[in-house]
Amino acid sequence: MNSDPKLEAAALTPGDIARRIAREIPPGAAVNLGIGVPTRVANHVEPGRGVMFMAENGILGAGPRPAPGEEDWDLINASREPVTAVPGASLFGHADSFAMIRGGHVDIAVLGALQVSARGDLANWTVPGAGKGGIGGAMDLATGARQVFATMTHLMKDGGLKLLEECSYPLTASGVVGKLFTDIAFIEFTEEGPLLREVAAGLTAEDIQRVSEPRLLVAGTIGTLTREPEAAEPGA
Amino acid sequence: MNSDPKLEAAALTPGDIARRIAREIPPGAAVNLGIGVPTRVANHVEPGRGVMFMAENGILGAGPRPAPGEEDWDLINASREPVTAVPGASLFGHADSFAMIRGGHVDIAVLGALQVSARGDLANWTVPGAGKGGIGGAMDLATGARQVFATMTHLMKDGGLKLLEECSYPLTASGVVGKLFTDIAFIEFTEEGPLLREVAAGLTAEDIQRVSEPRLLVAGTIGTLTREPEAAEPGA
Amino acid sequence: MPEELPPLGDKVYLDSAAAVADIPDGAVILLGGFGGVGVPENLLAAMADHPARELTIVTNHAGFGERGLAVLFRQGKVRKLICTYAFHKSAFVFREIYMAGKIELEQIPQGTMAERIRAAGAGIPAFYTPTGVGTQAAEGKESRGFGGREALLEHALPGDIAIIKAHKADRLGNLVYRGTAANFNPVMAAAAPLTIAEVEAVVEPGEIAPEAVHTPSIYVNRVVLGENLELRSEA
Amino acid sequence: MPEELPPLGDKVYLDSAAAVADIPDGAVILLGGFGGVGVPENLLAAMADHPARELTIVTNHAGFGERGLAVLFRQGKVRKLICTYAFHKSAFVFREIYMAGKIELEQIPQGTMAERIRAAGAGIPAFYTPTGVGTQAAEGKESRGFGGREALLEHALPGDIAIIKAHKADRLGNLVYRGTAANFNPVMAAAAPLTIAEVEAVVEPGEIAPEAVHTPSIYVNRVVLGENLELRSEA
Repeated sequence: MNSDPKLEAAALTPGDIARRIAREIPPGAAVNLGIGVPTRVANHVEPGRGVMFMAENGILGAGPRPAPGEEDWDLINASREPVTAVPGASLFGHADSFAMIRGGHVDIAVLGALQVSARGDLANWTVPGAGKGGIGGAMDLATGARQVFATMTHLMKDGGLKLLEECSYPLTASGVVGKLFTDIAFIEFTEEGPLLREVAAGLTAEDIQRVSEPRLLVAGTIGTLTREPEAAEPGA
Repeated sequence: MNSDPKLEAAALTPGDIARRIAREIPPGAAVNLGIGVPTRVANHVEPGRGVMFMAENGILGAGPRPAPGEEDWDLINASREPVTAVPGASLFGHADSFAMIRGGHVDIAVLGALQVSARGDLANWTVPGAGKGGIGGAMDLATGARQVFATMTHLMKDGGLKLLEECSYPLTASGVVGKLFTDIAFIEFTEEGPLLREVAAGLTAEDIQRVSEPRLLVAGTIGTLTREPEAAEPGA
Repeated sequence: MPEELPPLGDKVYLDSAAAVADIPDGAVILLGGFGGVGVPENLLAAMADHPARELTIVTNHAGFGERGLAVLFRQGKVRKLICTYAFHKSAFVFREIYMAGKIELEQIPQGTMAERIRAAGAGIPAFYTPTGVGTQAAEGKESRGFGGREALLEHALPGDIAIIKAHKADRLGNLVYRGTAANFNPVMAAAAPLTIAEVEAVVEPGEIAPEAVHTPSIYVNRVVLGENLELRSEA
Repeated sequence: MPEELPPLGDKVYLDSAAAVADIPDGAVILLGGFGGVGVPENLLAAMADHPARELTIVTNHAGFGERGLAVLFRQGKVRKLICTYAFHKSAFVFREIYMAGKIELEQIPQGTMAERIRAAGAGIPAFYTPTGVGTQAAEGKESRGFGGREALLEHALPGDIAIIKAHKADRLGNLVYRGTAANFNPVMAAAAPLTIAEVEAVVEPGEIAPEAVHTPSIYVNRVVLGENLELRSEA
């Protein structure tokens, strides 16, 4: 994930990150999951917790992918994957769906990030220069959800920073990220600035600060992000 | 209806007015009927014409009042009368209902009037001074329907005029009335002004002009509004 | 005022009194119903036995007769009424209180009220509508032309609490309406942080097909089975 | 461009070609569908055999693969695309045409697009939304604060023609959707004076219960039974 062997050895897998994010989701929350690692968060939320997954293309109560051959191709999530509907699910069109999102009824949006700034700006829809990506529902979700969780690798493949003073890529929304989950750190955005809550096992706060442009705050004990064997992720 | 014996003798009954209005409704139209005489218009539209009656409280395809004892008290029109749902009816809430009205999807609103002005202003929700009437859906219907048909007695009980240069009562909407049906005349509002189309049998254009403040236009032959025995109105 | 997240699992409350118990003084209440249909009669009755005062009520009309909303007027619990139709002859209790100068009134067009409430639930702070241009409804409002047609700027109208009525609910709070009893209930459900729904039947999750849900569970915090379904105050 | 009133009675057209036959050059077309679900595949196929050019297409994304909407791009019939997501890797046909400078693009947030289309159908000329503040989506747009929060002024986005897909229709044009196949279809149905719906089944009026109707008949002018329901271009 980057050119620093120490960080590379400590880095969480996507499954580990998804599992950590899942622990931050309170019982009964309505949650929208973006494409990629966010989608995998659903694998780590126990059904008994009453969490309802909503997809912006019109479902509240999206359940696991059906078994091969049992897909209903009229029932997909926003990542174009077939899903099921849990008991108590509801279906609706785009206007109603984004009324729900923009109206602040979705508790948490978990979104992939390209860059995050010191004050929680999110850039996740395109890189400068034409011909890459699209806006989709990202701006509405980032603006409308009560809490935005962002996730990304902490560094670019070439070692470049992604947690920056100011995003250099076009913004998705300003000051919206509440919690950031990277492969080496869990950072919470507070009034005072980004607060380092947890670091990957084997790393120190200094290791994370070294690859983060903004000054990271520390309060009390820093927790540890642990790795688990991939087999621990059900359905992955 | 007024203190002029000649006009009084010629005046149409509410059933006559409703019957005349019904003839102006084209096949397949979606029509909203206000309280009073407008409600009775439905009695004169043959079912085979494909006209759909909508009520702003959330039904498209309202049918006749059910037989006594067979009312469904969850199914009413905006006049609080029990209705039926015709085959092909649909039900919806207020936001969707007024989206339909304001969005110009209702072809004709037939509304009772207190006053109408030379340029088709409608006053129908209150008289000056507190404590009478209410806005309800009138402003939305008058503004949103593609065509507004207004109906009223031509004169006040004391003989005062109701078809005026300018309304003296608070307006419901400006310049919206397309056709006006009174107990003695049918007047169409054109770019040039109010055009007298038909007069009650036994009256002349001069009779109508005498009780109308704006100058009435005449083009070609003036038709005759006829009375029928009340028994001719089914279901009244 | 309500919890940050809905309680885990079952949203069904024991009775109407329990469902409205924590409504505070000064609350802005969105009250469903039109013409006596889709009115949460039992929740209204519970409000009559409730100490909350200085309420603002947002509802279609100023009550009917001596029951339901009229009781709250008589009790002097309502500081302000926001409605579309104030002076129907059957709203004589409201008229009496209003003429005595004991209640504030804001009367707005029905479609504008529905859309302002929808806007509150949909995260739209304000919108333009052609309804009311050139009328008393335009007084004090900004106006602007779009494509040669004037329109008024109208603001979202949120509540603190929505008190609504549905035909059926599941334990998660999904709602289904009957006939013309939806009226203001679906938009009100979304426009308050605490929504309390009186229903005629409670079923298990999954018994309402996902395509048949009219109000998704996300908008409903509490469900109560109406104690007396014959109540008909026509509030 | 369409008739003033819908034709009396039966709105069912014989085939897709007949249903789209009178679409003129330069039409603004609202095209339903999301992620390959709820896409009017047969109507799109009929458009490929249709002479209309200089079209503006409003739809969620820039097509997938070589079929459906991509055919119209290749044929050079589309002057402008208004969408929420332009450069998915599977939208390679659009990318090619766009890079060659042969098509205009306007990319807008998905919720803003849905709400702009709803506004067009609902008689709302413009509204404010917080989505896009401080981003490229705000460029050239008015902004204003409400309660301390900035919002952008967005205008209604109507079409000349809506081409949509539903699961089932009755002969009057009432529509029912399945699963997540509603997506943009219901708002688009209301936002154009001529709405053409491809469906998988046509039933008699009354066979769809009034409470189960998702799109009322008033919004639908033409209904056509899709010739090949296995078509799946994922446009």
